[in-house]
Amino acid sequence: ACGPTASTPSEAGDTASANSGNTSATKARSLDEIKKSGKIKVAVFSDKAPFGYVDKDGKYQGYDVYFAEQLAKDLGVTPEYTSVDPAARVDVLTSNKVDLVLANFTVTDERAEKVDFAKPYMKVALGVVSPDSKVIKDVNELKGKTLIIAKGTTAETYFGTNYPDVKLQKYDQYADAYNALLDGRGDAFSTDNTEVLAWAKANKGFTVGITKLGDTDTIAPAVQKGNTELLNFVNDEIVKLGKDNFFHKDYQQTLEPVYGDEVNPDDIVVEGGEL
Amino acid sequence: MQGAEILLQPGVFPRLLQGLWVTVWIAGVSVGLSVPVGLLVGWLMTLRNPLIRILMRIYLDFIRIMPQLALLFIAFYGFAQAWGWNLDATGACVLVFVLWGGAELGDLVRGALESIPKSQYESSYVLGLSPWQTFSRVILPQAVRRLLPASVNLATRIVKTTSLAVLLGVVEVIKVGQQIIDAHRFEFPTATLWIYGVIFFMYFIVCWPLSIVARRLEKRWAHD
Amino acid sequence: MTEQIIQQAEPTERTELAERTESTGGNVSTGKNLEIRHLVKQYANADKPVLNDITLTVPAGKVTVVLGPSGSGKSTLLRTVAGLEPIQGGEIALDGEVIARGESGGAKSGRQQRSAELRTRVGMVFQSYDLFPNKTVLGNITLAPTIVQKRPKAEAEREALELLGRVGLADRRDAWPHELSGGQRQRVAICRALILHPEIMLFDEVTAALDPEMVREVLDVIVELADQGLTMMIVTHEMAFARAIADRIVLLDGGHIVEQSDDAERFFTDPQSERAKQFLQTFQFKRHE
Amino acid sequence: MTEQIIQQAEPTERTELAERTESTGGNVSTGKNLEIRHLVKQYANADKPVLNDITLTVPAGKVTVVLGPSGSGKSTLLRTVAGLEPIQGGEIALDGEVIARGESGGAKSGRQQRSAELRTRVGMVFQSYDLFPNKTVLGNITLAPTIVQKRPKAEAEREALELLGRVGLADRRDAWPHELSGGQRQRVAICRALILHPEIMLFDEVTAALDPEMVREVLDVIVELADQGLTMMIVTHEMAFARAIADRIVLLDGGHIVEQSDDAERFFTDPQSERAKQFLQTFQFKRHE
Amino acid sequence: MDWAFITHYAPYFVNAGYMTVFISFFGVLLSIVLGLLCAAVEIARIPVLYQIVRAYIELSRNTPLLVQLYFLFFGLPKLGVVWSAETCAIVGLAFLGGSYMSEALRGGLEAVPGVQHESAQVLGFTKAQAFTHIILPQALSTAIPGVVANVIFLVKESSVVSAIALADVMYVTKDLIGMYYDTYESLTLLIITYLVILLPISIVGTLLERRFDYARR
Ligand SMILES: Nc1ncnc2c1ncn2[C@@H]1O[C@H](COP(=O)(O)OP(=O)(O)OP(=O)(O)O)[C@@H](O)[C@H]1O
Ligand SMILES: Nc1ncnc2c1ncn2[C@@H]1O[C@H](COP(=O)(O)OP(=O)(O)OP(=O)(O)O)[C@@H](O)[C@H]1O
Ligand SMILES: [Mg+2]
Ligand SMILES: [Mg+2]
Repeated sequence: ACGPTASTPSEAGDTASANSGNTSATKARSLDEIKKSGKIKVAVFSDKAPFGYVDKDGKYQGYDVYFAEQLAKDLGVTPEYTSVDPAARVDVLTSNKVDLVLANFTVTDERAEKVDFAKPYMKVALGVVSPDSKVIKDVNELKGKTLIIAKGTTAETYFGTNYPDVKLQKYDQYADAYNALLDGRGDAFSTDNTEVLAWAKANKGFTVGITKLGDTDTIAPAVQKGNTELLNFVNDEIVKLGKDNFFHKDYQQTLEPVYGDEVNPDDIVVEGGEL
Repeated sequence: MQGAEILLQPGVFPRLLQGLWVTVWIAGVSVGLSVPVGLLVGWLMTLRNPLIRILMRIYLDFIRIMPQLALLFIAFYGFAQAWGWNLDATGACVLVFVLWGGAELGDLVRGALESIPKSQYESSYVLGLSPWQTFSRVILPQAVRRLLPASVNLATRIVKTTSLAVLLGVVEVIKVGQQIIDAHRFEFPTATLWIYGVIFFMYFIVCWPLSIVARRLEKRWAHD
Repeated sequence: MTEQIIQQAEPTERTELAERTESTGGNVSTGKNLEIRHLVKQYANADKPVLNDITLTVPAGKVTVVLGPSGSGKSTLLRTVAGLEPIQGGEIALDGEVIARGESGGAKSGRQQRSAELRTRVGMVFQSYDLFPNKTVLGNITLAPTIVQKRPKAEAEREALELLGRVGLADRRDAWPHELSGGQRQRVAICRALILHPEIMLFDEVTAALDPEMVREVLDVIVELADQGLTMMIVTHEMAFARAIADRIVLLDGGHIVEQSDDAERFFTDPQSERAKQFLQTFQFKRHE
Repeated sequence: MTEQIIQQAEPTERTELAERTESTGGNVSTGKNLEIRHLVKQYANADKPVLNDITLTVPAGKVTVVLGPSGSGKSTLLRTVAGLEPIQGGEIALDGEVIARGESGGAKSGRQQRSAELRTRVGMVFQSYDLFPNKTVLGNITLAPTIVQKRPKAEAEREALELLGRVGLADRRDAWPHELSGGQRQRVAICRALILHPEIMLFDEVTAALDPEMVREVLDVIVELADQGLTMMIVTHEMAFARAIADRIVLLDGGHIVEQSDDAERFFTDPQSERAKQFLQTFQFKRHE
Repeated sequence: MDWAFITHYAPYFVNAGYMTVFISFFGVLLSIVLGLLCAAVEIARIPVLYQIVRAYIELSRNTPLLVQLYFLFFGLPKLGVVWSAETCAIVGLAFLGGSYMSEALRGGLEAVPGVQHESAQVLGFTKAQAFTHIILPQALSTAIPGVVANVIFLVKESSVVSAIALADVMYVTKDLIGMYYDTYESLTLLIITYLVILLPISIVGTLLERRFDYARR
């Protein structure tokens, strides 16, 4: 309980629980255990506005966080956030560092082998953003060019397998990747289209030349493999919340201020886990 | 200069300081735990037992030759898989820094103990001091003097190496900086320059006094 | 410096020092012999002994000087007496009491198992400056009396200051060893041994690492102790000093006693053995023109 | 060891060495005086000179021994002659040619500006072992003749081996300095200076850091050089050696010449000044019983 | 242990190893040059330069390489200076290593006893001759252990260049963990690659120390 706190007060207990806790427990916590502890540990992004980020006051915000708050409320506990890198999202579950990942986690076959995904609450395809001066409008234009991506994202696997001629420049964090694009270290940046759309809107001089690339993928919460109790709870929640159009509300709160009216919410939001 | 106002935004500095506190906390705990580990390792290394010698040699050489970042990865990703250790990023950092600091400090302790001239033991014997009196009154105080400057330098290195924690996702000063850069990227496009610059000097301000202390100690005790 | 030493050697002062050692219960000059009988010493990884069948009496109240070429075993002899080396044969007796006995199968390294009390009865000063660098001059001298002999600190300090006065270092009581010259350090080392009131003092080339003036400072202190009748065993290669101070001379070579003499002057002017003649010649020079 | 040195000193060998130095054009014993006139030396950060108005002749082919207590300026005197220290007054002349002249406003630190050729005419051996640790014995001796005097390497090596033979180290030609004893190192250092055929050799306490046996090895070599008439200026505190080797004695104290004498034996037995008497007494011991 | 994975991805580690070696090599080279310059300035006590060198050494020793790299890579472009990641990495390593190397080299030069200079002088050597034949070899001999330790230190430190998107060994490891989640295998390859790079350096360093340790015995 003497762990240090940075910008995120909710993380205060983390180190204590990790150091003193049952060190051999890679087995996920049951729903009861979570309830008893009064806290659910959720991995979110801390630098991927507007999905998961830390605002100017040091509070976690965003589309994913909005959902996490609701889940915790319905479970009768408080959420405890852990900041993750894209590449760490599987490991934080397998090593039981968190109960739940709500970090814009795109469902893929490889990932499904390692973790259990709940029903989707969002859908995306990849988008590519590039400077206005040299807009990339077709994926084939990328051949021989340098494409910035964040490690562990679907963009990485997609381009790695389908377009081996594209030179990938990989960063650990989204913030780094954006900065690299701003500084002209690559010709374009690709990640989920929602994300690049939001970013291009805020950054003058950049355009999303390719808005939809690859298959439409879904984004879903993930739990440790075999943690059916929690998985079922999350699934039930998604279905239940879908009935009140919860995710549209989430969209309005977190995404609309950024996207404005350029994007149709139904292109992004998935209600009740049904595409 | 343009963009520097970011540093004056409400919350920016306090949050950076909070982040710095995490850095200092990890370093402090690691250094604190390294001391007993280092003393133990140092003592083990002076033993004649060949098995202990070989084990200590391997431990020291492995820790020395692996980059600290690689060790962090091994602890963070590897231990969880191999033995099911549930270490969070902060725990992995502390574990690695203690193993590393313990090894380096152990070697310093060994060096200090072995550098005490034999004549010190012999005069103590002739004066009638018991082995324990010899160790506690004569050998240890001298060993500590020889040890201290290098140990303080080691602490500086541990503080610096704490920066790697960000690559495991620990929310320390650099990560906080990145969050701030991200949150202000529309108003302050040049935030990276200023925030990274400030972090650079924050590390400097933590480490520099330690370096000065080490140098003072070295000068003061150079004669024996 | 020279004057001060001469002054120290003045009759009044000498008497005073002699009085002190008696009054504080020191065992100086109370007729306690050191006897070494058939001593054999072999180092752990050596194929032959470095001391072989040494039989020798160090008479109480007298100065025995041990001479011999480098490697002849002088230091080893002193170290076995001090208990710093186990012996493999023979025995060493202090005032009739056997304090070390050799067993042919015994340990070849490590130190002898001696009680703290016994160890304080034999004092020793080494060639290397071996003061404890983490203690002041006073701290060095009072450490053993307070923690080994459990004497009150005040009393130990009083005696330490007295001893420091005798060797001309009263004003350096709070100095650190590194602030002293080599000669000063050796004089402090002598005080550190004397405060325990040893029955016998061993000196192993205590001036070998000193500048000539400092050699003088230290040897003058030893001469004074000799004048007071402290039993001493001295290894030195200062021939003039050896000649002046020795009551008894022992010449070692190759681990054997080659010659011993109760008439030190005669040893120097008319050595009996060929080896002794040869040895003494090493210290004489001749131009050939 | 002792035998070997004695053998070295045998007439036949001495003659040989003398021949060599002549045949190879050495300037040994060709009557070149060193003259020091009104020399003043003050260190940069000192408030008074350490050498004050020193006037002194070091006659060619003779051995001048400089004695004096610690800090009296002996080393400084040798260093000014060797060109290692600038002087602030007076002058130094070698064979009539002025090689150093003091200016009162002149540099107080750094070294004198001397040509390489002039520097090779004055040889010096120091107290500390100063062989080049990165060269073998042979490399140490041949480095200066080959790169300073530009002599052919083969010739330098031939002469180096000859010199090594004289000092009894022919078989150590390929050893590294750290593999040698202190005495051996100093003998190599002497060879290293001799190979340049200096007109005068300066020795500054070359045996102060040595064990007694090694002292003997080195001093024997110096005695032999003296026998061949090499001009030498020697600082030592081995009185027996000084007495045996000196043609001329100079006693320094506090930067002044207190006494000088062309009759070395007389200086030791019947010193003229009070200070000299006092100084010599330092080397005598007396028991008071 | 998934051997197929290991054999398939081993070549990636070979390439990554090249990157690590490439960055380290030039980083080390530059730091030695920088270190020599700084040591020279410090020993000669050249007025203004001396203060600058001292300030540089303090800054370089008391800040982490990662932060130095972030500053170079993300910060400098805001001042209009855009260096490639390779340049940033090499400059960063040199900036860090220069101070460490200068202390090792200065230690070596200062450890040469004064009497060595004096012997050289008395034997008639010029300053330049004395420096090349006598002083420098001894200084290097004393400095070798420190320099070798610094080389190993710098190669190890180079592992953080993955943070600025240089495909070194750490980068590939994190990549593979992030994409395929074969953590165990990736870490094994990571350890092997670093051992292959660093063990030879360490062994050569020990041999050099033995070969040139005449000045310290
Ligand atoms: N710890 C040791 N282990 C093995 N051999 C030793 C040890 N100490 C001394 N020796 C050997 O024992 C012999 C006698 O050594 P000692 O030191 O007693 O000689 P010394 O007469 O004191 O010589 P010096 O005049 O050089 O001091 C030497 O040959 C020496 O090498
Ligand atoms: N480089 C220096 N700078 C300032 N003072 C010095 C320097 N070298 C020597 N001195 C001082 O000059 C005086 C004479 O020193 P020097 O070394 O010539 O004496 P010495 O007769 O050789 O003594 P010793 O017998 O101890 O070698 C001493 O007081 C010494 O402290
Ligand atoms: Mg001895
Ligand atoms: Mg001198």
